[in-house]
Amino acid sequence: MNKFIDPILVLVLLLNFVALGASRMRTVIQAVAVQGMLLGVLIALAHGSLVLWVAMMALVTILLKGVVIPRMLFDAIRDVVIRREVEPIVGFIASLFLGAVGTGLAVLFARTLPIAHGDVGSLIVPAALSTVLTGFLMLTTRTKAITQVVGYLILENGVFIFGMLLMEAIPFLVELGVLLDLFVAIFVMGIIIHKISREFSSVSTQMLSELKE
Amino acid sequence: MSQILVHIFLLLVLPPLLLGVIGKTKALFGGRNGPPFLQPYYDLIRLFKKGSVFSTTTTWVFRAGPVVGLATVLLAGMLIPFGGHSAPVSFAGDMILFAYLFALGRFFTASAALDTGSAFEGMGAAREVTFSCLAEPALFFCFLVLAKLSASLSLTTMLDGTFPLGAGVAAPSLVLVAASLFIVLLVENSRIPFDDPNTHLELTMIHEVMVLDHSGPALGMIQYGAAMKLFVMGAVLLRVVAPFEAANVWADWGLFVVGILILAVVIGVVESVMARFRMVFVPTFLVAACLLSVFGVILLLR
Amino acid sequence: MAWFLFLVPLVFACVAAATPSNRWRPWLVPMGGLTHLLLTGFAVTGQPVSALKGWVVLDPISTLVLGFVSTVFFLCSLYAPAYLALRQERSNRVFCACLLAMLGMMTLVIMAHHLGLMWVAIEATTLATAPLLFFNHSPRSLEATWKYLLIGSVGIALALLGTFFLAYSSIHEGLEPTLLLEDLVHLAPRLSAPWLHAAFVLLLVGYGTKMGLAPMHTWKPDAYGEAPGLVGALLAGGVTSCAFLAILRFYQICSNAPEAAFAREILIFIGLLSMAVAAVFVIRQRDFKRMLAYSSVEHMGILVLGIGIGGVATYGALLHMITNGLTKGVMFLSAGNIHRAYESKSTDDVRGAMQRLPISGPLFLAGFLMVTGSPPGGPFISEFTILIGTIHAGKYWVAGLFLALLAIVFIGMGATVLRVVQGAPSAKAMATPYRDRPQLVIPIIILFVFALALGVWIPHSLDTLLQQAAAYLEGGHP
Amino acid sequence: MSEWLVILGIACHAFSGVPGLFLRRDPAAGQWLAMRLAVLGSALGITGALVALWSPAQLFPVMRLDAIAVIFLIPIFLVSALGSIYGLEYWAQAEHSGNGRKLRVFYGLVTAGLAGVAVAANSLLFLFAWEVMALSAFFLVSTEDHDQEVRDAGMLYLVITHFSTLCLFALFAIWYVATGSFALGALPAGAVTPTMATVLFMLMVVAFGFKAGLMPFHIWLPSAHAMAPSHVSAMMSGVLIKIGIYGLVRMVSWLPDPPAWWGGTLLVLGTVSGVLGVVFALGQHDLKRLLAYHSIENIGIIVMGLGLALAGRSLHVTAWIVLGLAGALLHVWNHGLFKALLFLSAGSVIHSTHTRVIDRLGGLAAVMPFTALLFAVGAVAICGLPPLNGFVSELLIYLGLFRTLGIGAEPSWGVAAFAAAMLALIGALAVACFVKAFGAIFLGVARSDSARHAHESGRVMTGSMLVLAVCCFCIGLFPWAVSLVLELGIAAWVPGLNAELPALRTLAPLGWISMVAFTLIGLMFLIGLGLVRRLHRSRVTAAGTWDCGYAAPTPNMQYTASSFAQMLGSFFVWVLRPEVLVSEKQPVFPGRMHFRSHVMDVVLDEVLRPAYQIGVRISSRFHFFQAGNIHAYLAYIVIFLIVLLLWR
Repeated sequence: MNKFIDPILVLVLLLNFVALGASRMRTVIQAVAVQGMLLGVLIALAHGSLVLWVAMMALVTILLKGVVIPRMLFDAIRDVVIRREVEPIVGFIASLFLGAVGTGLAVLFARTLPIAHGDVGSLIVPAALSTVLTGFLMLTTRTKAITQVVGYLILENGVFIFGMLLMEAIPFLVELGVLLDLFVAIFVMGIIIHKISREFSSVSTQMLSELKE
Repeated sequence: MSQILVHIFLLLVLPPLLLGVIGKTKALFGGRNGPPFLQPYYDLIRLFKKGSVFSTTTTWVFRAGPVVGLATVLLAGMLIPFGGHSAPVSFAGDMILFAYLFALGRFFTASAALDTGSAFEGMGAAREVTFSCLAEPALFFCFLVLAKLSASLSLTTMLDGTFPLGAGVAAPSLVLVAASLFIVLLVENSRIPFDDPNTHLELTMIHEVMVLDHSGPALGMIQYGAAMKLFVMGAVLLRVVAPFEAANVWADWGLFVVGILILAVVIGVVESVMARFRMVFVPTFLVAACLLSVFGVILLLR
Repeated sequence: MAWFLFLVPLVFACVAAATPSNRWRPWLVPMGGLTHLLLTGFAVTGQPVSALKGWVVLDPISTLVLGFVSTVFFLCSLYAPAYLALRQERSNRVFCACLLAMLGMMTLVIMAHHLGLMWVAIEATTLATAPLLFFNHSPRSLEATWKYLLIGSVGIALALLGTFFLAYSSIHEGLEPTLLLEDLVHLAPRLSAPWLHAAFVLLLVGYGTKMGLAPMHTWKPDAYGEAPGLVGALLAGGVTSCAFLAILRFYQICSNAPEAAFAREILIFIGLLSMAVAAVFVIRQRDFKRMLAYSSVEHMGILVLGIGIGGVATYGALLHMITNGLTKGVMFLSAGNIHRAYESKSTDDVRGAMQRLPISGPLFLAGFLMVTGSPPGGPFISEFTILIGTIHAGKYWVAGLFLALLAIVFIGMGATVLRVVQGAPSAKAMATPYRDRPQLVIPIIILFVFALALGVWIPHSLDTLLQQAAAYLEGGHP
Repeated sequence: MSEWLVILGIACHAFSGVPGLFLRRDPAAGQWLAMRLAVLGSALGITGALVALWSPAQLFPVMRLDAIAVIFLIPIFLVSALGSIYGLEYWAQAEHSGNGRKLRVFYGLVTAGLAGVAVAANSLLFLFAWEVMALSAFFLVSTEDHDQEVRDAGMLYLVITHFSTLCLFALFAIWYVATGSFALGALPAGAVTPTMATVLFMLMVVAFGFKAGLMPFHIWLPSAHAMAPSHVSAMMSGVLIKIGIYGLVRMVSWLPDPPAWWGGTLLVLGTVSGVLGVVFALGQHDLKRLLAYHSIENIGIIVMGLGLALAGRSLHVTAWIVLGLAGALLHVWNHGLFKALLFLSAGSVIHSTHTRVIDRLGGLAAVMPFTALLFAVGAVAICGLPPLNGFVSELLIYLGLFRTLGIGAEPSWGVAAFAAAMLALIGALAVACFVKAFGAIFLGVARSDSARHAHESGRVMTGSMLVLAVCCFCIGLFPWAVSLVLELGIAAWVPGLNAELPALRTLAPLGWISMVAFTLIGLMFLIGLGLVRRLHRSRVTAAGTWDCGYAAPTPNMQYTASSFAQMLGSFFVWVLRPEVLVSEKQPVFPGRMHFRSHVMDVVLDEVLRPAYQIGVRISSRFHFFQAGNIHAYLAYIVIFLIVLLLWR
């Protein structure tokens, strides 16, 4: 277990709060981009020896999470002429507070889960869970479609972090995590955002509440 | 066999005399000397001789009314023991037949009334069936009491005056039953204080208004049937109140005739000393009759 | 063989994508469906199928689900050309390709014994179905698709996390890390309880989202309401069954672990909850397609309820997956026809379907009666079996609740369906061009006959297969 | 042999309507064919049933053709065949090209379903036949579904029948768990705990009570009977609701050692539904609704008999078993006959006047003498008056109830004796109600043009009614003829103690009844003859009705049905709760006044509908849950996830 992992995870957690607290969309996206790159680094570190495929995967991750997807997000903001502010349903302070609570819960819950003696003391599980919760928080409290996508990215970053535990054991799984990104990249972003922007001339999902009882 | 013939003879002949007696009693109370005892017979004969008028609106139902009415009462009369003598027709459950025969007669007399299409007859028919709805349960509660007391399901044995449970148990219920039966008898035969067979005041009449449009022989049948109904129900009441029997068979018959005539006098007295109630009280009294007999049953079931 | 099963549809999909003619392309769908059905026939009857060193296996349950999904897909695909002929105004390139791709992916889900691979396949079905929902290209369908994708992908992510947890639960005990079903089933008793517990919850919520269990069902009414009836039928019949299968896999693992009691408890709870939610929303439902969606939620609930009860009910649940799927096919396709004929799916405009559509209307009504469990329909037998299982297990309150909810759902659906089929159609409705055509009703009739037949007589082979599947699920070993 | 005949008969009925679907060229032929098939099927079925009485065969394990089944099969086949004959004229294909085919298909199916239920010895088969019957009946009720009223009636019926089906699910599921097979038969003692046995009993009462229209489960019955075509109403009222009674009779007999209070429950339910049924009937203005409420009343009488028999089983009094069950079973037949007769004659009235409102009819006896006569026969029979069949069955039940007083050596169960008086009340009220109906419809003067221009129905309709009337007379005159069948039925009901069962004729004066009946008819004939001859000799003049001196009587001055029932209704106002609309006081010279009163169904309109509305309101409360807001949707997921994680 590498001694650099935990510090990086701390950074990741801080970025969660940045994403929650930031009022401008660019900042949020940048935060997620940085988080993605950090994850790429994590891959490299998590695996003891830097063999080829690990390097590959780290690279792919950094490219996807850190470059491609943020790029598409920026494009989306540019194409769609919308205000650049995040429009939260719950205020920033409140969401920060909720995020803190979520992180606390995550840590508590992680306590109840026994950790294999190899990884004792690592922040991986709490970090993963709290990131997932942060993602959910973004998903449920941000009105714009794009911010929701960002939230989703954070959520799966959390899932991805947990994958670190399985790096040596079942590397295949981590590859799956990368696949998840591709999925988001291709669909949620590429097609939907553009369609929505074309149909609704604004990417606020509050427009998207026609279908109801 | 001879007994049966006597039974039939009394059933056919005696009823109008009761009306005569009642009339005489009322006359005496009124200080008149009134019509002769046999007046009802003369009236009936006159009616049977008369021609008749039928409303143009009527159909076969109108003619069927009197016929069914008379036939049912006749048959019902065959189920009742007169005096100590068992009825010609007697089997388990004949009391139910007894009640239902009257119902059948009511069905057709009421229908006949409606057949005229007149508001008055309709009113009468409505009242008739309405009140009988209350009289019927009262009658059946009385039957229940009698059946329980005599441990039998046939009128003859119910009314033979022997009570296996013992007179001590029987007496209280019997008193209630007698009272209840008397009310039922007065209502069913449209006597004062519930109805008056002699006035024609539409607002208060029940039975008479029903037969308003009948005339001649048909009317005769109806009045004859009415008299017979009074006679039959009187016989029942008599056996409940005074189940006396003489040693000799023929004396027994005489005893019965005397008894029924006394009953007629009693009715006459009641009619003379009481005024007719307002229509709205009739149901009240019937419910009272029901309750009396219900208590009779409860006394036995406790 | 295994390869063929899920590659052939993909090949067809590519061909469809490549075919230029908008008129002839739809015919590729039934062809693909038929080929797949034949291959399935061989696979099921032939010697045991296994590939990718045990990652892809045809066990009793997969055999059951595969045969069912393949049949439903084929029957629905028969409907596709005629339907798309009605919709010549827009290109069906993506539509056809995605239909076939979806079939391939479903096959993969069904056969996958490696949980990671299964996860990939399910994610792929999500991708494949999204364009199908978006077929109408209306703002409403866009909204439906958006919700489907976002909620679905959240579910997917949770499922992945759950899979991670499961894998870790073996690692944590210092066991040989694996995601192969067999191994996990064997190791189950020794897996770390808390991790397994959390894993099961995550997977239940994750795949439950895909399956449409309350309260993760929220995408369903929108999706089924806006998608073409054909897609609705395939989603309700096929995709949900795959998600159900996924849940079964993990239940299979748990049932060998100390967590079994907990798993059953939760399954029963979710089952009843789904039925209750459906009951609440089906009352006074004016949109008959949304009504079908809620009915689907209800029946998903019945499935997991049956599994949670166990014993005879497991058999019943597996059977119900089939009967309900077939009946849902009947209802969605006939509803699609009614929608076409009235150009509206609200009971405010739709009346007298039995007069307007002498075949689709009665079929819709019959489907409703069958899906609500009236004898002698297929769903009756399965629901009755589940009920017997419940009473056998001594869960009288569950049984009572089950029946009460069935009754409420019946009232709700009945009011809507009768308003649709009875009465006299408006002149406007009579004027629309649509008429019942053989190609549009024969598939429905076939589905109907199948569903009805299952109620009257269950073929011996199917019965034994169900028995084996139930035993496999309960015991964990074929 | 016998079973094959019955199966053939069922098949004939099931397919009777099908050829008509394909004879689009000549639909009338389809109708003829349907009728022929129905008659053939009924002939086969009844023959088979009768054969089965003498030679009980057991060919198929899933089929039981014992005396009880036979007793219910016979009216099913008889009434349905007569109904389809009647339909030839009443629902002639020429006049109803739109729904005639559909009607005949489901008419055949409902008969087949009924017969199927009666012979089923396997719970799955029972449920199949049951649902075929129930659903076809739904389609029959909603034959004229272009009418909103009809649709509502259909919906109500469908919901109720599904309730009873669900109760049957529970019932048979428990049964299966207890016995380990779908075969239906007596539960071995100890197969279920007493509590579970009680649950089973309650389920039976509810499930079959709904189908039979027992108060308070009767709610679907009036509207369904009123809205269906008359021969369908005859079918439903005559035999369809009896299948509920069949289920009750059959399944109750299979429960081991019933406690006495079960019988008490049935007795109370029967009494309540008998009294209230007829009371509500009094309040009706719609001829068919009135008849429908009388079905509720008669079902009540039947259930009273059954309750008595059940109590007899628990207290080991064979006399109660014999009298109660014989009365119940015989009343099943009788009600099947005279209620079918009444509905068919009602249909004949509706067919010629196109109205069901009693107060718009009147004076029809003059123009439709046959119908009037047959209706009168039915009315007398349903009031349980001698010399017709209704009297016989009611007498049996009366005798049984009187015996609960503890006549002779039998134990006393005095509470039940009150039921006897209630039965008397029911009888009296029934008389009142049918005098009202008969009088207002057929007697007096026509109250509307539609009634004025009425005409007698053709031979086909009157003929099929006549058959039923004759049957009513036969049972009334020769009750001893049916006693054997009844005894077989009773023996099949309590297989345990056939040896101890006394013969029916030792308990009931069947011979006397027929003698009295003949005497009564003879007396009427003689007296009638006398009157006629007297009238021939004397002078008979025709004049207008004497109206106590009022000069210009008009039809509107007749006593209407509503006014006829007004006083009786006022006694029961506490349950009838009529809503009365009177136009306010008029000036000195009054002009037009309006008065209308309408009786609602207490259970349906004052309990269930409001309850349903409340349910709807509650459910719509939850709609915010699905408000189209995706954030909320995602929130549900995470909340639910956390809940489940913290579950244990």
